Amino acid sequence: MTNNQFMFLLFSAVIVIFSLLTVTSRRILRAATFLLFVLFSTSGLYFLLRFNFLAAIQLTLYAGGIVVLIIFSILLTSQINDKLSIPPLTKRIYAAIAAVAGAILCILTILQTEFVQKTFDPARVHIRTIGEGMLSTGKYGYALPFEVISVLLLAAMIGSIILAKKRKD
Amino acid sequence: MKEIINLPVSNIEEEEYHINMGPQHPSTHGVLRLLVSLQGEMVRSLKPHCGYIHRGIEKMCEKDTYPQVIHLTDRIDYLSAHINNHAVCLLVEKALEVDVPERVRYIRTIMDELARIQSHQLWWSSFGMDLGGLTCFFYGLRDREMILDIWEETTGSRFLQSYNCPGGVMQDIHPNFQKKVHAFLKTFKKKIKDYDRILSGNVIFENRSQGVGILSKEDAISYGVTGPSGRGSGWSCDVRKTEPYSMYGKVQFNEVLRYECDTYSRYMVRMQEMHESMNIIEQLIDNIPEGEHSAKMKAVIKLPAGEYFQRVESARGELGLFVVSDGNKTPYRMKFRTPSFSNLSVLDHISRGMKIADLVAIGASLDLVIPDIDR
Amino acid sequence: MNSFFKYFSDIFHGVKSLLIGMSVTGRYFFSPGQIVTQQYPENRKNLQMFERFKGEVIMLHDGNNQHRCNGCGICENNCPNGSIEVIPAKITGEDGKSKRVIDKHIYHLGMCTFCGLCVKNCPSNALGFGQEFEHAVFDRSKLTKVLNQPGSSIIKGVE
Amino acid sequence: MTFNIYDFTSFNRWIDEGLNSFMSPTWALITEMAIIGIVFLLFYAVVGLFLVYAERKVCAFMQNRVGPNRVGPYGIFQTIADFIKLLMKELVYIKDSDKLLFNLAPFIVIIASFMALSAVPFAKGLHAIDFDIGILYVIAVSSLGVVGILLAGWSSNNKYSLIGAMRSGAQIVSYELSVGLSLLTIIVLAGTMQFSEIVEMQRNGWFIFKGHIPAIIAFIVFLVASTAETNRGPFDLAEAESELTAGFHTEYSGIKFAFFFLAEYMNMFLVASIAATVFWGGWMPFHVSGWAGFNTIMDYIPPFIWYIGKTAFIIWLMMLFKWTFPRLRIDQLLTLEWKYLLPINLVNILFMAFLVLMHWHF
Repeated sequence: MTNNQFMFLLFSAVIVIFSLLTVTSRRILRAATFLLFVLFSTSGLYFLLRFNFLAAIQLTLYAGGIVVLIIFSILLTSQINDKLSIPPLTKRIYAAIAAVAGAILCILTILQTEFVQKTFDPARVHIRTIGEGMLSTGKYGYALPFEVISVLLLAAMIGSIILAKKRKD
Repeated sequence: MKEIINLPVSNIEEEEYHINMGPQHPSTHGVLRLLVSLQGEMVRSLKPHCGYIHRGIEKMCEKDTYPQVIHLTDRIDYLSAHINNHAVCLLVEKALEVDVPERVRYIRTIMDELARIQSHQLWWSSFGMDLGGLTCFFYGLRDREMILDIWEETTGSRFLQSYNCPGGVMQDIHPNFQKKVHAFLKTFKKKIKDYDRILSGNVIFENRSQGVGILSKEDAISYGVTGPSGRGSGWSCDVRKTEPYSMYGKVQFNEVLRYECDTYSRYMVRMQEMHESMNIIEQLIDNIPEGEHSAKMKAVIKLPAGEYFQRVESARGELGLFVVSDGNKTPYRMKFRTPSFSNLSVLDHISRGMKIADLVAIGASLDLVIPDIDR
Repeated sequence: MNSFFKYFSDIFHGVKSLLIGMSVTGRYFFSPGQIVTQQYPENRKNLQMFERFKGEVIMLHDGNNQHRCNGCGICENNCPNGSIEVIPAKITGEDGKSKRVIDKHIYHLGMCTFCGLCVKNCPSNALGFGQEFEHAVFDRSKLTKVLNQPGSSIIKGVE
Repeated sequence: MTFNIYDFTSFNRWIDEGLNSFMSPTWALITEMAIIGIVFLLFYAVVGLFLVYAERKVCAFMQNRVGPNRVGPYGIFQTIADFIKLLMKELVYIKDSDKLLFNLAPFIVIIASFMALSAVPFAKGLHAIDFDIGILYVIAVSSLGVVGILLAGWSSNNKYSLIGAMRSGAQIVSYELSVGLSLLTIIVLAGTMQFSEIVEMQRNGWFIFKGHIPAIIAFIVFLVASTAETNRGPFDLAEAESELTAGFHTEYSGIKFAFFFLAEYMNMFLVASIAATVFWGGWMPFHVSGWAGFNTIMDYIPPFIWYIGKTAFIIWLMMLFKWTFPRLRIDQLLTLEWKYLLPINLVNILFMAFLVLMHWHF
């Protein structure tokens, strides 16, 4: 087992365990914290693949941004002794079926794919390439999707401001 | 008592959040408990719970003779201890129609103003500390040390001097007194510029204090907020002007008034008052007449039966002293109208709708001394 | 446009006031000569209290172990806290008359508020203030002191 | 062995080759990781203890005091004594607290600062990880610390803590923007995010001189925003002593409190070293192009000294802030960020981009 394999197994184990803990924990803030570890390990996987930029973005946006927002909203709304109630049995059965179906789909996809083992160096994508790709309008340019997403975010922002203002009256 | 404790609990509304500031809290400077209901960071209402340092001084006064009462008045508002002593002495002298020597009036007035300066220095220190500028605390205490040294040399104590006695003062001033007061004035005039540079002109401080804790003149009068806090609302309530005692009728000084009615104006009034106090001291210090340091008094002081009232301007407002005498050597009833108690009562009114941080600033600007509230 | 200029003048004045504040602390940082802290236990040798300093009430004794207290009890009456107890004794003098002298002048330092009434009202100036200020003890009973030294007597002519 | 105080690269290679000569590569890697970990832990502890001491001395001098002077000569062992005291203190159990999160929170805070420190270049070749996205990595990792603060505030089951955590959350989330953008200004000038390249590019002039006006503005904004992000100085609202007693760590005692305390100082060290590296050239000596003699003399001062000196100066500046200014209020804090720092920053980036395009920089 090479070092990389070991690290991959470690990160994967962390992801699996904490994902399970996230959905099974009955304390909502604990669930959020476990989610943080999952995202953290995911970025670790990216670092392992030498996708440094992606890993850092994962850390900034998900771990540092979204989890903080989630925790923040939990702080505003919940008490320390609050526990989530256990959902009824039917709901749990449906959820289990959905989860198992999703897992089967994933596993089938993975098994059916033929992975070609390549032995070249991990691609060092320079940030300049990413940045140019993000802003160019040419063949591999993502300027349009980028702008569309920003419009979406703007809409979301305006919507949240309107919601927040309405509540005050 | 039961109602007081139960009241906030029955008042709980949705989104309301109660925290206790005090009795052990860094910003209350003593054992005052403020039960604050918050909405987010905003103060909805506030209930002061006092009595944690109640020592029954008014009752204790009833068993003490008039000279003995003086050492208890030190401990009401310990920062203007000398001014409190002065009030008792003035009352006794008024009741007995004793004429105190001119020298005593001079000494008492200078000492009063020194007490006012040191009280304001400590207030400035703790004001800075409450706003988070810890360095202010050390600068204020450093300069206050000079006054304490002057007192120690003349009265023997640094803090609770018990220097006044009915008819005069306990001892004559020390030969070094005038020299040291001059040295203090010279030094402090330089140092007070640092105070302005580090806090008064600071943009953070101005934002923290301007428009915070608006106390209108009407409210100041109806709540009885006296002293620099009242004068910060434009209420001319200086006892030294309205009812001059000792030398205050003869010296030239301005009653500092400001009309912004906020924390900043209360702050500026106190800063200006330090300048005015230095001005008063300068007028008096070189002209102390020769003479006795005390009038001849009887060994046992008995006030004629009746009711007496005397008020003085202490460092935080009007100190009223009401005595009912039945002709004995001890008072039948002694009542203090302490300024901090009235000033505290307005805290709820002016801090509603403000942030917690503002509450700390407002509380500091009122310059509360907790033993003065509880007595 | 006006608010535009105000925005920048606000920034300018804010930064200027902050720099002024920093110049004060910065100046003190570079002038260690202005440090006012006293190094207390080290300076104990040359630490001189003011002569009027009210450290504790003492009874003044002269070189012959003699004091001026005749045990009249005025100090006890004047003390607002009851921190002085005068225990008088009667002795028979040379002329055969019994007279009142002091047996023990007990002083409770723990109850004293240093108001100075005992010293001021003493008719024979027997009491005074000592300069001692390190009063911390482990046992409260040590704060109760007998002011007249053992074997002391009254100065002739004072009584 | 070629130990060279001016360049640690050969020293590192010597260690690496030495380990690989008698171990399998896996074990050599593990040993190297362990060595680096231990070195960092030691560095962390030493710097933390020293900074606490320095802060107390600096603030004492600013306040006309002498500061700690009892334990050891000039009180240099004071913080060690304090640390031993903290170690021996009881860990108070809080009733109705979420114990798991309560115990976890200090570790998150300290690990975040620890991870960020690993990307900082201390001297030539003395560099744990040299990411091509170094600056982004530091911003990303240091943003994790706020999670620890939020968890600590919530799980202590104390109202002061909760308010402190809320404040801290709002504060750090908003000031991260300014920190990122002010660093971005320099990235525009440098064209790279790799720390080693950034330092190397400042060989003939530090960025604060090269980028002149926009770089100075960016430096000031970075200094203000990073002071806010480390919960220090006039921005210590999360633990506002006079308002919230101690804010988010009110209920912590003993070693757990020490973790927060240490992490605060290390974060200060971290932002100071980032500022020193990005704006003041890191370990690069002061060079003036054309003055060959002067440059040679400057080169004689070891890089590590340059780095420590610059960092210490910026730390001193942050201490000067802390011990001069009163604390801001929470709404003023956000006003400062959203109405002043952020717009200034955005305009500044444009300005810098223009400057780079026109080649107006030196």
